[in-house]
Amino acid sequence: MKKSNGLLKIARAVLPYLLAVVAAFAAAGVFIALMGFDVFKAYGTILFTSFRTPNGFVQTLLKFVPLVLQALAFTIPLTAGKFNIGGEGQLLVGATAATVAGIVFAQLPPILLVPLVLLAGVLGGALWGLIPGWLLYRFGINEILTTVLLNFVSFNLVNYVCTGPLRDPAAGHPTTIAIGQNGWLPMLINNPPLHSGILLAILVVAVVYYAITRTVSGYELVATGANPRAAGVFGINTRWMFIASLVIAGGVGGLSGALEVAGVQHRLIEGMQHNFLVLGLIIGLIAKGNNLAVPFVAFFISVLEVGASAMQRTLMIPVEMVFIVEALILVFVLLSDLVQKRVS
Amino acid sequence: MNEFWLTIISYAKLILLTIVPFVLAGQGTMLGGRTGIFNVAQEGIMLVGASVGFLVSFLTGSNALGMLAAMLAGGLFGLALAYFTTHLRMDQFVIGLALFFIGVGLSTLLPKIIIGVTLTPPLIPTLKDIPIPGLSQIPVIGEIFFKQNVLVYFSILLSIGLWWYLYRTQAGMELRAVGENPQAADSLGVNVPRARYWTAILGGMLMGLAGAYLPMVYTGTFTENMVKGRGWLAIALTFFGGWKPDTILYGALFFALIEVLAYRVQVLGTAIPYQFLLMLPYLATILVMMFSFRKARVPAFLGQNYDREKRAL
Amino acid sequence: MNAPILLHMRGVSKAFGSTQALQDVSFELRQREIHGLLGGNGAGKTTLMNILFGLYRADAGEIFLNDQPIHISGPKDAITHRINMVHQHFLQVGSFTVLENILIGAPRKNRWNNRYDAEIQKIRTLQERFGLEVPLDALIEDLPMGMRQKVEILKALYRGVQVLILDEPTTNLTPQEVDALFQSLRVMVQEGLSVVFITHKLREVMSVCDRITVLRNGRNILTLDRKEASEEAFVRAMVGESMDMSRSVIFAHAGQDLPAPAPVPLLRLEGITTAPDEGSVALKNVSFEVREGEIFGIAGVAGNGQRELAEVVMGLLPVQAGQILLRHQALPHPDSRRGLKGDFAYIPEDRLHDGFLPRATVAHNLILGLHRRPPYSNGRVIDWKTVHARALDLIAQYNIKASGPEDMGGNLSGGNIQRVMVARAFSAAAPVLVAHNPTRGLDIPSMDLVYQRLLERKRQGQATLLISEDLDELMLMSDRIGVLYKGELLGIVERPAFEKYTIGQMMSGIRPQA
Amino acid sequence: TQPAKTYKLAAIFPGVINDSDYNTLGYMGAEAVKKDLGIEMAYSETVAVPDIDRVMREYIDQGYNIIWTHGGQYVNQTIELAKQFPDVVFIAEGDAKPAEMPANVWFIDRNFHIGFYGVGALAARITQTGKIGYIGGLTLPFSYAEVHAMQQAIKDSGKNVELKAVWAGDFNDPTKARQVADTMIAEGYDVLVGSLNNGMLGVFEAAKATTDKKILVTAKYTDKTSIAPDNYVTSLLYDFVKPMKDIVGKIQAGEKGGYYPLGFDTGVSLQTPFKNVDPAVEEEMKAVINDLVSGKIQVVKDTSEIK
Ligand SMILES: Nc1ncnc2c1ncn2[C@@H]1O[C@H](COP(=O)(O)OP(=O)(O)OP(=O)(O)O)[C@@H](O)[C@H]1O
Ligand SMILES: Nc1ncnc2c1ncn2[C@@H]1O[C@H](COP(=O)(O)OP(=O)(O)OP(=O)(O)O)[C@@H](O)[C@H]1O
Ligand SMILES: [Mg+2]
Ligand SMILES: [Mg+2]
Repeated sequence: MKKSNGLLKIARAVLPYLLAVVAAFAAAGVFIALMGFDVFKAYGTILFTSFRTPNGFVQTLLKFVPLVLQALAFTIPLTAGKFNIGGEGQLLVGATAATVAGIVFAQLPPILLVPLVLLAGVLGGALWGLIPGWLLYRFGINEILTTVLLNFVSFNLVNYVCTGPLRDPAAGHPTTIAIGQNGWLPMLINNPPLHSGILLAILVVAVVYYAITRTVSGYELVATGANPRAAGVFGINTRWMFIASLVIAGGVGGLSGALEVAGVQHRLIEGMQHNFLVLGLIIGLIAKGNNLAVPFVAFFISVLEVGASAMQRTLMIPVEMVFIVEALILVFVLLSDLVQKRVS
Repeated sequence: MNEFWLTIISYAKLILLTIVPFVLAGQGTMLGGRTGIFNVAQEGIMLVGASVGFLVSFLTGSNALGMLAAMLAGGLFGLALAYFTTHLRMDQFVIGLALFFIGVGLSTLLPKIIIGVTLTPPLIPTLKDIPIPGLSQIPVIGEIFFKQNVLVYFSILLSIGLWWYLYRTQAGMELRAVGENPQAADSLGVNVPRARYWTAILGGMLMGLAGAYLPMVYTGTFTENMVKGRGWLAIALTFFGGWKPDTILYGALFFALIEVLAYRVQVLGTAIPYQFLLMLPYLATILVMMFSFRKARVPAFLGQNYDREKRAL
Repeated sequence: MNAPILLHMRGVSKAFGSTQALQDVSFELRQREIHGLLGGNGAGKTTLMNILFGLYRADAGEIFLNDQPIHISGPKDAITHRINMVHQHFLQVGSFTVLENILIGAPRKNRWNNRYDAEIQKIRTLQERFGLEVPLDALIEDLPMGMRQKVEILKALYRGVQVLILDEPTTNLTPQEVDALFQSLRVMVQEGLSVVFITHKLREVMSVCDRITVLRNGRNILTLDRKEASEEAFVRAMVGESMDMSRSVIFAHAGQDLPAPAPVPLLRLEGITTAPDEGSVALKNVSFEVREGEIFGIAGVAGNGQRELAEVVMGLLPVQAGQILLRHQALPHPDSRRGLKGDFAYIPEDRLHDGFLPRATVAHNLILGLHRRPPYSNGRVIDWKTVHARALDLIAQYNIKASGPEDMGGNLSGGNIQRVMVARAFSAAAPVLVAHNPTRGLDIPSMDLVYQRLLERKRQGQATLLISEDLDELMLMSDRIGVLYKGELLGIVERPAFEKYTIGQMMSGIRPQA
Repeated sequence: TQPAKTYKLAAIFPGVINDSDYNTLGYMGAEAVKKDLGIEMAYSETVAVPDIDRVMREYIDQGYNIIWTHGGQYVNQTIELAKQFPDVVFIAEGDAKPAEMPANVWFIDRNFHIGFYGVGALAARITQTGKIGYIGGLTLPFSYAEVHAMQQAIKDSGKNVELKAVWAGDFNDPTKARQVADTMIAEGYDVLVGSLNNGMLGVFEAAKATTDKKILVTAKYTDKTSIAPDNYVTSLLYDFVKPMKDIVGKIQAGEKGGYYPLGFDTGVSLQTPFKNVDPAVEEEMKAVINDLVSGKIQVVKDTSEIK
């Protein structure tokens, strides 16, 4: 009895998502067909590339790591009612800090250097989250603006570091030299390469979920998001909650950067943030800020992303198509909310 | 005329050239905000405007049509925002972000589909300066203000017009009332949804035009992601412009000044690494907000949705 | 005098989600009459008139004006039929001037300028005719409530009205101001207007209205001529048979035989003075004490420092001078954590903004402020099992209409939200309770429940600071009543020396001559 | 000795193949290999830095055994992957021979600086105001090398002209490039040497928009006459057809790796005849170019920072 109820609950939660996904694919399918492509082949590629080959799957997991972290960097402050649009800035500054640490202390043994590199990344990102937090706390400046603007600052910062003393002369592109081998994340699989960062990412997901749903601070974060004024009247230091959530989010964003450095690139490269921010936002919004849903949505989006480039390669369908599918999914998920409201 | 004046003139012209996208997008944001609609999709809408504006004028060979198309595209985004927020009452930021994503995607998708692979860059003729007969003869002033392209004139006249409308007419007063307290306006027979729709749509159109400005004046072509954060800067500008047409214009001038000076410093040579000069517009924006943000009088209902039968929770 | 029927609403029904706000209600209004619309909270009074004014759309029902069926799809239509409404919560733009507020939406020949000379003339004449003096170029947000109400009436008159609806117009007025208002109402009726007068205060109705209609739970119970009816009849009609009067505090007039408080001061304010800043009244040298087992009432017209007083006691608002003592211990100040520490419980005035989490569950709401202490948590981790159990318990005790502890706050009704506030405050079992309008938005039975709980506290020797705009409530429950005027404590009266008009005088700033 | 195995080429481009610029050149190179050598070819556009490793592996999964990454941002990961797949051949691009070079990697060194000596020599001869502006994207080693090469050329020309290098911060932001160019024009620079990709379009627009004086512009990679006929002078033409055919040919012949420097002998050339330049200068330049090609002029590759 009870169990079936639980299942029913889950079904209720998942169904709208499925419908939204179907609707989005249908809508985009019309478009793709009009462009004169084979819709089914396209979707086949998009959905199954991740599962055809071991490499495909590993690559999906590798995408999943930064995406899930970027999504959390968005949803954690969202719990307190704040919008962090600065994930990529936090990723880049985190990556920068991690790289510098990894190069400067290249000689340290792995047991020290790996944690050091990751820690540096977390701190760098946290700093980049602290600035908007402080500007909000001290001057009440809208965090949406400051987080976005700091992204653009971070781009130039990366360019500076990549063309400065740490630059890699061989690459005709803003890139630093590699960090010390000892700073590279241990591999779970060597070929195709799966670095241990994924375990860390999953751990972070679990911790964030536990902290927000079970702890007192988590409760206060939720209360702050639900109504800051009331939370404040009843003793919760909401402005502190805002700062803390942005700093933690920054740390998570920074970690995503550090993992890219220590696990994949082994160096700072201009453009390494790619479109992680926007995908992170989409994931967070599709998950409606629910930290439990985030990892699942993130995995799904990773599948789409990996499938997308395969589709572009094999069918020559522009990748943007998939981006639009993702945006459509978001819109339809939002609409499904309304439908539910109307029905109940 | 001596060297000095020539330099002054050319920089003044550059500044006016630079304010346009900020003014257009800023006024568009302000307009929607005046009825409580907070559009955060500027970046996406401007990209679509740039993309569509370029494509249409490339295909038809007419910049006018291009700008029109850009405004239509932007208007559609404004309409969508108004519909989802005013009609379906969905969260403005979420919808805004969704529209931003769609805009980014479409802007690069469209040229790929429509133009495809060409081995010479698709180019459109950029807007020519239109000297105002008579006025343009005035020394210095004439050179600076009356030898500009049509959009420079338009953005300045637009700012003045909006100011007059909002603060010197009853219609404008009622519009502001909607953004301050829609229920009060509604209870006095003002059509709140209509106000929200048209301001959101017109706002979107202005953003679309702001985007089209880049290929039409600066580059003659569309390139991926060419708005490069100007949309977000426009929002910031609107805040420290205090959501007023006149101050937004001044704010834009300040922006442009920073940008132009940042480049000048680099050209004149300096020890500061250029990356830091390129950060200046963003840092200056934040700096200005530190002192202006609290004071900025934001429309009281900004970002909220009005439902006649729903009491504010 | 049976004047012809001007307006007739027939068979009006309206539902909001699950609540049936109105069920087949009919209502008729004669020419030149003041018609009282009486009923408890949530009875449907506002809804009915909002429908007449076009703010809400009726699910069923029709409206006749001079026997002509009319269709009202929005306030615009109502205004064109010269029907106008003064709302319970004034609908005004604070940052606009009085003039602008009056002219919003007013038809003009040329809407493309702002030269309002003609309009100003018209308003001036109206002001003289009905004695509604207000500075036209003042900003609304700078005006006291009484003034703002005049603006609201001016808005109606300016558009030319034959039916004027006033929704609980006396909430924010002193008894004196009330009399003045009633005066101008009579003038209006002589001038040929008809007035609908919404309230749940019986005495007011009896004093001005020609006829009275009573609503209860969205049905109209009866309509009577004032002359041919007794107070009891209306009370019955309002309350219904449902309620058991014998245990009732309200009808047992329990006030008289309350256990006298012990002479031991528990909470003490000494010379509290706060900084004046825009939008709030500064407290000026406020001193008083609340004793064990005492209910200390604070009377005053809304916006005379009540909110500030409550916030100072809760440690939210910093003070310029003075101190607060609990059991003779001076408390650190300001200290927003005061509630968290367990000595203070708080029912805020503005439940929606200051007390409630619409986007969190009922359970979340019920532990707000208690969430750091046992039994709900050990200070680090929340024990949701216990929370859930307690929540179920409270929902039952205070008959909060919700689908369960996991129900979203936003789905609750105002009254039920208030019940949550009350349940939370009482379950804290704190020695000191600051209760600001604790029964606002509650129907009479629930009101009674609150009063019973207050008396329980009293018996347990806890102290209560009861701040209320409802003088009847204060006189019923309090041992002593202090009157706030412009942030000053003008005086303290002791039961049984309560007398409505002397307190009313203090509320309007006249000091009692010692 | 064993029968020549069949090769499949996968080309990976950082941008869109229709940029009529660096990516288009790459695309034409890949096409040529396909047509002239009859080798199966597939390509991916706008591959972002984080995706490069994945895309290369996907191609290898599909049996492609020549992987060409057409951009400096890929060089490190290409070499990393080469170590893992010894029997796949990789073609990487950069501006200096990498420290380690697995046996199965062909490295294309783009040597931009050599051509820029010619550009510098030309610019020095055509400026009226004596102020030459170099507009780069980012301060990369090759950009510095280009500027130093121009300085060397200006010195050799014995002309007293000033060379100023500025950076748009992005090779592909025409708007920024336009604003930089506008500023330089305002400061009296009349010859603008562009070392940009999409950004170039902004420089041309700035020149076109200047009516009161004549602004001359040189570009890079492809013929850009059509963009600004009245301001365009020349372009440092690059070509990947010959290099790619050479390399793939060698691969087929069993040469799995090597170093392939680009130069005048591999299709790099200063586009002639120059536009908007008087014949006298054209003549002088012929000599310079001959000395360059013949190697009589040795261009120093100096990647030190520009003060
Ligand atoms: N906008 C609304 N949304 C949802 N429910 C509403 C709304 N307005 C009124 N209701 C419900 O309709 C019923 C009647 O409410 P109404 O405001 O008319 O009561 P009232 O008699 O005016 O009470 P009060 O004395 O508190 O003003 C109540 O249950 C109320 O909750
Ligand atoms: N802001 C709102 N938006 C939508 N529905 C609301 C809103 N407020 C209340 N409701 C719905 O209207 C119903 C009654 O709300 P309201 O607060 O007016 O009840 P009430 O009559 O004041 O409560 P009570 O009768 O217990 O005093 C509730 O069931 C609630 O679901
Ligand atoms: Mg109610
Ligand atoms: Mg009411």
